[in-house]
Formats: sequence, C-alpha cells, structure tokens
Amino acid sequence: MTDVRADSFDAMPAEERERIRVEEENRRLAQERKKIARDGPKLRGAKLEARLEATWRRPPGIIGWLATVDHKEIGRRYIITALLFLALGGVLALAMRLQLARPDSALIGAERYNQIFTMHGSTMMFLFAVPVMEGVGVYIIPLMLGTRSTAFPRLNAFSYFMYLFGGLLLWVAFVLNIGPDVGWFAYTPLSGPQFSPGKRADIWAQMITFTEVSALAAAVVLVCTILKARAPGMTLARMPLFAWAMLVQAVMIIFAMPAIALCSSMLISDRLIGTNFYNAAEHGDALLWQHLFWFFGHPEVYIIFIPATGFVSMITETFCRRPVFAHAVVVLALISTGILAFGLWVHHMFATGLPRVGYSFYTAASMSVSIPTGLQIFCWLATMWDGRPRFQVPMLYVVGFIITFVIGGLTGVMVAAVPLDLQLHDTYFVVAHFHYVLIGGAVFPLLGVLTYWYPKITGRMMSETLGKITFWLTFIGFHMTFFPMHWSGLLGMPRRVYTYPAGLGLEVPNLISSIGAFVLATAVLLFVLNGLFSLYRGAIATPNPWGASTLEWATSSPPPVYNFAHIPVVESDTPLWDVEGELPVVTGLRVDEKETLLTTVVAATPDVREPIPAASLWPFISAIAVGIVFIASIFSPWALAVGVIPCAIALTAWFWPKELKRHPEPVIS
Amino acid sequence: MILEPRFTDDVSDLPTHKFGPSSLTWWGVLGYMVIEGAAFALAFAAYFFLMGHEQGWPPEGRAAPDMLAGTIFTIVILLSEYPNTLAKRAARAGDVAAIRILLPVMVAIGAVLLVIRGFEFNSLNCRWTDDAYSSIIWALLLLHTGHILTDWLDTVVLAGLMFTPVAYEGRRQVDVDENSMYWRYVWLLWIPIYAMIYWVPRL
Amino acid sequence: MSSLFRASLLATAVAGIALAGCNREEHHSRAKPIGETVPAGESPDTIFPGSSSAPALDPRAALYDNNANAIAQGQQLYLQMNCVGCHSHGGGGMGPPLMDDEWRYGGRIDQIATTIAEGRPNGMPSWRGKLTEDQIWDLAAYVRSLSGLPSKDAVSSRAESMSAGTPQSLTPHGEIKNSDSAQQ
Amino acid sequence: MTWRTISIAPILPLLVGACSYQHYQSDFGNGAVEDTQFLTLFWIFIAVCAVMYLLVIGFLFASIARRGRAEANVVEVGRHHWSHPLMRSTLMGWGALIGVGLTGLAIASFFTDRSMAKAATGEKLSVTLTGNQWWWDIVYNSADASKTVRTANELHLPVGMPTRIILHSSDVIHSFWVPSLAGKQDLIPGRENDITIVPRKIGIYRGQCAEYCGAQHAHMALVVVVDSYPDFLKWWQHQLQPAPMPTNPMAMAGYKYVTSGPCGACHHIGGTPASGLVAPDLTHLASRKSLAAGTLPMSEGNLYGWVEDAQSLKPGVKMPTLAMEPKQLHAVVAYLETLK
Repeated sequence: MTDVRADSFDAMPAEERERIRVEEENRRLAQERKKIARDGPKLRGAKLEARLEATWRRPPGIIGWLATVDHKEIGRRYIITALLFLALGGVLALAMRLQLARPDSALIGAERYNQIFTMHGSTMMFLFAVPVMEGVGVYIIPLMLGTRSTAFPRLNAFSYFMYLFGGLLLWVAFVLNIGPDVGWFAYTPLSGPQFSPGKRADIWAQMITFTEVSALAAAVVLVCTILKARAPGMTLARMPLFAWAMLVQAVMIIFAMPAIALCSSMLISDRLIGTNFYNAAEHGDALLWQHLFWFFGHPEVYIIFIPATGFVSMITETFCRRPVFAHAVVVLALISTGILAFGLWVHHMFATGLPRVGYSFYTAASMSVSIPTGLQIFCWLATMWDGRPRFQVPMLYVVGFIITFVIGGLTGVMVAAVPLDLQLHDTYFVVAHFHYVLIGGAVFPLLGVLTYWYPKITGRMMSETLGKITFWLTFIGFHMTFFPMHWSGLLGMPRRVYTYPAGLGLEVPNLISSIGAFVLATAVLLFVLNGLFSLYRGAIATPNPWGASTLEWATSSPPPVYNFAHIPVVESDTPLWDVEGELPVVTGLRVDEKETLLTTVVAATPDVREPIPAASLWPFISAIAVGIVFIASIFSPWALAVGVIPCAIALTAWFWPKELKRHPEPVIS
Repeated sequence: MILEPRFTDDVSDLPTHKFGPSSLTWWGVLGYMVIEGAAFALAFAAYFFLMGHEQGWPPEGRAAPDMLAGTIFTIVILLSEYPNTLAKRAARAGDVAAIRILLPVMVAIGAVLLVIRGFEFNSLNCRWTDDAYSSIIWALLLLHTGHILTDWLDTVVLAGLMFTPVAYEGRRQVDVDENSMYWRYVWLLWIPIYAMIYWVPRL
Repeated sequence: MSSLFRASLLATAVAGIALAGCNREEHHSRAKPIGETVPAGESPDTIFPGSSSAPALDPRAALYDNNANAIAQGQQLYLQMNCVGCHSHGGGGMGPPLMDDEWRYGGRIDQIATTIAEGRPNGMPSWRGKLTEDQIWDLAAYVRSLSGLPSKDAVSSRAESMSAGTPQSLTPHGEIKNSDSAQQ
Repeated sequence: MTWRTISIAPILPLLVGACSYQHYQSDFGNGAVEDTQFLTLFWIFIAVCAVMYLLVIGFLFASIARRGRAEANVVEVGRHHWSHPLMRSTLMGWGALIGVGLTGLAIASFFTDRSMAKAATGEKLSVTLTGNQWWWDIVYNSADASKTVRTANELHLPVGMPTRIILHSSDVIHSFWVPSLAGKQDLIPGRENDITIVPRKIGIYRGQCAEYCGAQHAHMALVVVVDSYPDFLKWWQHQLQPAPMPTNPMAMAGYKYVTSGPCGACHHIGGTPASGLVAPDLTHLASRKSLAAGTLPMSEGNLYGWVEDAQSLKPGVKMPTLAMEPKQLHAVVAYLETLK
C-alpha cells in the first residue's frame, strides 16, 4: 500500500503535499504532547519542586543577571534603585535646607541651587516615587494573584533598564555640570531655546522620555497580569485591594504619561530643530506647555498616591485581623479618584489669567476629588474600630499616614479655592501641602509596606524595636521640617528661591525646617540600617509571619523562582483566613517548560495555558540601543533616522524564536 | 508551615492559544493602542488649542496643504483594509497558505504608503520652523508616519516568520490576527489626522 | 551624507560629548572682570591679508567661542543694541550680511570682537566704551553663530521672537573665507 | 555675597521702620481690600478644616484606645465579616458631611471671588508692568502722553482708589505678587493679564516674583509704597521732571561718564543723552527705597557696591561688570545720588 501511495505522492500538486506533511507532523506532535510531564497528584512535593526549580532558574552569572525575566528579581532591582535615588534626592534636599537655614546665606550660589532644586524635584517625582510603586507592584502582584510570573516578563526587564538608563543620564549630566536648572516642571519659555542655552533642558526632557517609556511598559505589564493571570476563582470582587490600586494606577499611567511624552518631545523639537509650539511670537503659546504638562502632572501625583492607599488597605486588613470595612466602597473610591484626577489640572494654573468661570469649575472638581479619599479613610478607621488592631511597625506607619495625610488633604482643599490659591500658589505653603500628601500620603505607607513585605522578600523579619524608633523619628522629623513651611509660605516666601532677605520674619520657620530635615534624614538612614542589619541578623521568617489573608503568604519566604508549585484556587476574598488546613489547587501545568495559567477577566475561570518566555539578553540590548538613540537625538535630529535600524534589529531578535521548528506545545525561547 | 495542596481539577487539556480577548498579547496590543490613542488625542487637542488663537487658519495667507498626495494616501490605506480583513480571517481559520500570500501583499501596500507619505511631506506648503501651525501639522504627520512605520516593520518581521515551519503554530496565527487588528487602528487614526491637515485649513 | 555619518559618530561617542559639554555650559558669570590681556587703548592690528599667517588666537576666545551662554547673551544684546537696524537678523541691509561666509575684517572671534570694539569704515560704529569687553565678546560669539561656525550643540535653534531664517542648529557647518572686497 | 552685603542686610528693617516687619511682605498684611477678603475666606476654611480634622483624629484615637476587645490573635472563621450595624450609616453620614462641607466652602470661595471682582470696578489709574529677567519695568499710563511716567522696581499706589495693573512680560513667565495687598497674577509673554488692587492702608510693602524665572528669581522683588492721594500726585509730578543737571564738579564728571559711557547704552535718564530702554529707568533712582529690584536697600554704600561689581551681589544679572577706576566710580556714584 505504501509504494502505491509513494509514487502518486510526487505527482500531487505542492499544496496537497504540504497539507499531508503538516497532518503527519500534527499527529507526531500529538503523541509527543501526551508524554509531557505535568504537575498533579502523581508528580508533587519535593520531586516536583526540584524539577520546577531547574526549569524556571535563570542562567547563572552576569549574563543571567542581565537576562533575567523573573518578576521578583526585577521588582527587587526597581525597589533598590528607587531607594538609592530617594537617598540621592534626600541629600539634595539637605543641601537646600542648609542653604535656606539662614537669610542671605552664601553657602550655595544661585545657579548651583537652581540645579539642585530641579534635580531634587525630578529625582523624587520621576526616579523615586513612580518606579518604587511599580517595583513593589511588579514584585508582589503575581504572588498576590497566585500566578507564576507577570505577563510579558521580557517587557518588564526592558522597562527596568530604560528606567535605570534614564536615571543615569540625569545624574551623570548633573555631576558633569550640564544638569537641568529649569525646575521639575520646566515651564516654557524659560526652558525654551532662548532662555535655557546649551543642553541642560534637553537632558531633563530626554530623561522624561526614558522614564515614561519605562512606566508605560510596566503599566501594560501590570494591567495584563491583573486582568488575565489571576488565580482561578479570584473574581474581580474577590481581588485584594492592593491589586485594585495597582490596576487603577496602571490605567492612569496609560492615559497620563502620553501627555508628558508629547509635550517633552515638542520641547526637544522646539529646542533642536526650531519648531514654534511654545513661541508666542510665531502663533505658539507658552501655556500649551502648562496645559499638557499638568494634564499629566496632576494624575502623576495620584499615580503615586493610589498604590499607597493599596498599601494602607493591606496593612490595615492584616493588623486589624479583619477585611477592610465596605470593600466595594473602597474599590469604587479608588476608581472614582482615578477618573476625577484627570479633570482638575487647571488648579495649577489659577494665576495665569484664564477666564474666571472656568476656574470655579476646577475649584469644584479639585474639592470633589477629596470625597472618595475621605470615604476611604473612614473605611480604614471603621476597620480599626471593629477589628483588633495590633500596633506593630507597619500599623504605626498607617496611623502616622492618617494623621499626616488628612492635614495635607485639607490644605489641598484650601488651595483649590481660587481666592486662597492666588495668595498661596507657588509659596512654601504649597511646598508644605505637597510634602504632606506625598511623604505623608505615599512614603509613610511605603515604609510601612516595606517592613510588612520585607520577610516575604528576604526571608527575615525587620527588628521591631529599631522599627518603632525609626517610625517616631520619621514622624517627628517630618512634622518639624514641613509644618513650619505653612508659616513661612503665609509670611510671603515664594518657592524656588535660593535665599531670602532678613527682616521678613522668615528666619525662625526656615531654621526649624532645616533642623527637622536632618532629623528626617537620620530616620531614613535608620530605616536603611534596619533593612541591611536584618538581612543577616533578622529573625527567620515563616511563610506567613503576620497571619495575613492574601495568597503571597501561601508560599515560602522568600518565594521559590516559580512562586507556586500548584496554582492555588480562591474561594473567598480572604483566602488564607477561610482555608481549613488545605489549600485548594489546580494541576496540569508543564514541568519541563515555563508555563502559567490564564483565566477570564471577570470570573477568573481557567482559560488558556500560556508559555512564559525564557530569560534573554535582548531586552537589555534593546534598552541600550533605544537609550543610545534617545541620548544621541539630543545632539542631532539624524540620530532618530539612523537609530531606527539598530533598534529594529534588537527588537526583532527579541521576538524571533530560537529554533524555527514546531514543538508539541508552544515554547517562547 | 506551607499548606498541603487539595487537588480540585486539572487544566492540562486547556488550549495553549486562543483568539480575541482570551489571548494575553491581545491585551498587550490593546494597551499600546490606548497609549498611542491618548498621545494622538492630546496632539489633536494641541492642534485645536493652537487653532483657537488664530483668526485665520492657516495663519496670514499661508496656503493650505495640497490635497493630491494626501487623498491618494487615504484611498490606498482604506483599500488596504480588504487584504487586511482577508489576512485576519485566514489567521482565524489557520490557513497558512493564504497568510503567506496576504502578508507580503500588506508589506507591499505598506511600502507604497510610505512612498506616498514622502510626497505628502512635500505638499504641506510649509516648513516646520515657519510657525506653530506648520509645527503642529508636521508633528501630526510625523507621528502618524511613525505609527505606520512601526506597524510596517512588524508586518515585515511577521511575514518573514510565516515562511518558516513555525507558521503552523497557533500562537503565530494569533499574532497575525492581532497585527491586522492593529493595522485597522492605524488607518482609523489616519481619518481625523487627514481631516485636520487637509480639510480644516480649507474650512 | 556627511551629517548622517556624523550622527552615527555622535551615537558612539556619547560619553566624550558629555565631558566636552563641561565648558559648553560654563556659567562664568564673571564675578570678577577678566584680566585685560589686550591693552584697551591700542587696537590690535588683526587685519591680515590672506597671505601672512594669522597671529595666535586671543586666550579669551576659549571662554566665549562655542559657549552656549555667551551666544545666548550675544543674541539678546544683538536685539537690544539694535544691530538689527543695519544687519537685520544676519541677512544684511545697510550693513553687510553676517550669515554668509564672507568676512571683510576676519571671521575669527577676536577679529569680530575688534571689529565691534573699533568700528569699521563705511558706517560700523565703534562700541568701545558703550559696551564692556565681556559684552563685546558675547556679541562676537553670537555673530559667529549666525553663519554656523560654532558647534551645533552650543547654538539655540530659535529666539522667542519672529523666526528670521532657518534655525542655527540646522544650518550646515560654515567656514571662513577672507573676502578681499573691503573696498565696497 | 561679599561681607559688605551681609553687614548691610540687618539695616533693612531699621530703614523700613515705619510699619512692623511682620506685615511688610506677609499674607496677613491686610494692606488692600483683596487681602482682607482673602483673610476672611482663609479663616473660614481654617475653621471648617479644623472641625473635619478633629472628627477624623477623634475617630482614629477612639478606635486605637477602644477597650473590651479580645486581644487574641485568633481570627474567628466567618465572624470577622461582622461590622457594627451603625457603621454603614455612619459611612453615609460621613460622605454627606464631606459633601456638604465642600459645597459650603466652594460657595464661600465663589462669593469671595465675586466680591473681589466687584471691588475692582471703576479703576482710576492704569499702570503697565513689564517683567524682565530679574527687574520690573513700570509705566504709569495717562491719557496725555506727556504725563506718562516710566520708573522701575518701585510701585506707588494712591490709597483707597482701584488701580488696574496691566501685566506683560518681555522674556519668560514671572508672577506679580505683593502678599500684603493681593493675590498673584502671572506675567506671560504673548499674553496680557491684569490685576486690580484697592489699597486700604498707607505704608511700605514688599512683593516678590512668584514664578521661577531663572538664575536670580530670588532677587526679583519690588517695593510698593501706598501714599495718600495728594502725596501720590506730588510723587507723580516729581517723576515727570527730567533729571537735574549736576552742579558740583565731581557729579559733573560722573554725568559725563554715565551719559557718554556704557550706562547710556542700556539705561535711560530723562533730560540727558542716556536713552537705553533695556534696563531700569534711572531718572529718579536716588528717590527709590531699594536698589537692584529689592536686593539691597538704597544707600551710598550699596550704590558703590552695585555699580562697581553687580555680579558679586546678584550673580548672573544682566548688568555687566564695568571695571572702572576708583576716581570714575566716585564720580558716577556722586552723579547718581543727584538723581533724586
């Protein structure tokens, strides 16, 4: 039979032969598919974990370090790099406070001080606040959702390297005395071609391009992970509040960051090839910059604050031994804060002479955004009222957060009113306001949550006594630094002045602020020491040291490379509290290749088995190629035209499969 | 004390690829489409913001861009939807032979469009340094050119990949499906830009 | 194609550029006035016909040539001192054009500074005493940028005013031709 | 800053002496109708915010110190969802309270805005203020062109009469702000903003640029003198007079240097050939209370310091270092002091 078929085979047309060949290949692959090892009752325990470890481990050495796609390693890097930039920005803040401690002080010259306050603002906003929230999210979300990796892990690695190169660009330029000196907001025409000669403002604008590409990439990664990779059974209603916070934050980044991408590119083109977007003499408008910048600027501060509300919810839930009161109200408050944040950017421009009727709309909008946050605070307090709060260090930071942030929120309501804002805008009163809502509102919860998840990340507990000392020092240092700024603002001290004359009554508040700044600095130093000290001396952490309810505490501390041997199943919104002894799991994922489970968006029913890409150097190489093109495009517009080629090559190699042959089940090598 | 697993059900027979919102890359492509949409929406807002300042648009007697190149471009890009839809259906049907014909056609159409776009840049009757009007028009055209160029390069790489044996894997057909979805987005965005560059100055 | 080659060269030498940028951005706000290397009284005879070799460059040139801040100050002075009246925005009018490569009295920065300080026949007024040395050198730096002589990284692409011509950052790198048509 | 400025600085309050220094440049100066209305609204906001804050902190400390709860770490399965039945209605109440509070504050702010606008009608005087990098160019407009006055860095306002200040900028964005009088308005190139002030109290106030405008943003201040209406008219007449010709030989030598030398290229002195328009008008320099846009109080020592080496007092300022011999410096300062 076969020989008859053989000679008639050659006579058939090409498509016919192709079809038959493909069918035979399909049959062969089906056999091989049956032989694939999968986890389950037959393959479990230490044997399974050993094989999973071998499959998921990244290549060793520096190549492996650069090629890793493990969300935990990338998350750790994000957090450590962001904390380094926090320290650098903090040192700049100390320099500013030293200069402002005394009137007419000659410690730091005008140009140097202007560079320092620009670097302080840009570093804190773009290189510390957003990336550290991304870092914590990238590390914790996959664990909290019960999956083995984020979506698009290579894009995640690329996002970290772009963030790192952006930070290096800004700080190397600052050290080489070509750092920006136009403020973190770079209003035109001061940042325009005529009044900012040289490459200072270009370097600021290009740093924005780097960090916004990184934040957008990380946002897409987080949205896809939260929507598609949740554990079976974790419906949207059962999703933890921190996952809701990161989802809202990521969607806000996707809508807000393009605004600054557009206006910083328009600024670079104005400065490099002579376009006239912001040139009032050639039909442009200086306010176009302010509108586009603040359309991004205000959502940016909520992008920093909303993950912090997620932190507070998780800490309050765990340390009050009960789920947050009115879960749905907190989720709706998060979503409405995210939406409302896009409608109030003009409150930064009350003094620019726009029509007054428009201003009253923005006053109302700016006030209304405090309602959802007010409800959230009520829900946390109600959780403490009905729960059994244990005031360990993370919970102390939540109490410090509530005391501090509500003051910042109320001063925010004050500057929302036009007649008040015309006196308070661009004075130290506003400096006090935004430090209350950014340090009080985001850094306090961040310190709390770093203490809370430290055992999960490192396997060791941070010291409780040192933690309490650090908290009180932070709290006192913060209020000593920033409360007097309300007073110096009301006494008429404008922002961004490198000195002030004696005799205006500003000496006392500025001196107190300067002393407080050093107290706050020692507190942050103490926190870092506590972190480093506990790495080696800290008590060994059990998988669930705080007795929390979310899935990240269901795996070991620190978690294995593959996070979960079997993908857990969720049956309530506080899984670990409602499980009697045994964790329900689903089985059947491959063991010889990296694979995780995708579930449907709303009901989280198992949907698709998704292969996870292997570690690869290409994201790092692509980041270098894109980075060089960005930096070279400061010096010549041709760099973009020439640079597209290396970037296209690197990105194609990133996507191109290693061996061009079919596998029984798809593998991303 | 890690909890003992209680085995509920087995997912080994789930598929490894699906079309539409069940696929992870569909959400990734959607994410980037929203990002670019936000950027274009803000560019449109900047365009009308700058236009709001002027009595005449284009200002003081500058000629509006010539229609020829732009209109040809629009016709060709709208016609390209036909092979694009065929490619999308072929991808859903898993018909690799058809894909191997249609993707090179899309690559060719993309190349033709990029050439027409070159003529469009010449027919703008202004240089980006003249005034804010010329700057924003050049910016819009350049942004959309970037948009076409990136998707064209995607299609070239994907077409190359479809000629390898890997083409028969389901995930690659999902890629073709999503690339067609993205191409629809490219010409959908072109319509308002076309109106703003060629028609609004003539109102 | 040279600029394409130059762009790729730029892409590889980014660190070098950053270091070179050190003095491009130098803000020497001249807390103390610069020592007078050239005695103010006697005007140096820097006009040298094409054949003889040019004297050594004035040491102050390094402070002003290719310095972004000097060019920006010069740009503002160019408008404030009404140089536009005769030279318009570099295209020339009553005074000779400054955008072309022809220099009757020398295109080096110290020669331009001397032209501004001493004045020239046929209508160029002497600004010595009206402008300080430092302002004259700023103006000289800007005048050189009108014809694309300094590096592209130091010049600004446009002023916050009506755009007079193609941005300096895009004009090709110029060179100096000593024009002998001084008699016009 | 050389030791000279540090030694001079403490003299400033003594010089100002007249009004206590607290309200020289502070929101509580209450020097104009606008600032009074700001203060009333300010205290309303403080009161409402204080009440809300006490409620939150009260609830916080109550829930911290609440006794009678099992401290046990045990989480009763199923029970932990229980909440106090009143909590849900308290949540609604709290939301309503915030809504009502904010609506009240918004309405109060809206009415304050309207009353400020109403007070600003019927302007008697119009002044054009042009912001430059780091000084204020002030022109008192008048229907009769010969009556317009150009001065710099010092604004005289008649008490009780609304004055409309038209705000232009010749370079970057600045912000006109005299805290004791009224809120701030930006000076934006390519736009014309304006602010109307109705001074209430005679006195000397100080304002400062409130929008970051470059190297010397910190030293872009202006002195505002609120006079009675007769004094104001006397000041205006005096400003219309050209600079008097100097009599003594030292001032004469200074006059020759200033009008023929570099000063005339940028500065304008009425009645002399010095006719530059790109720097502050010096016709009545010595009558002003401050020097270099509020950086230094007006005194002979400061005149010497400023003319001789402005860069060391205000690094980056557009005034060049003139490198004069001491003889010339004495002559120039002697002449400048005659420009009363």
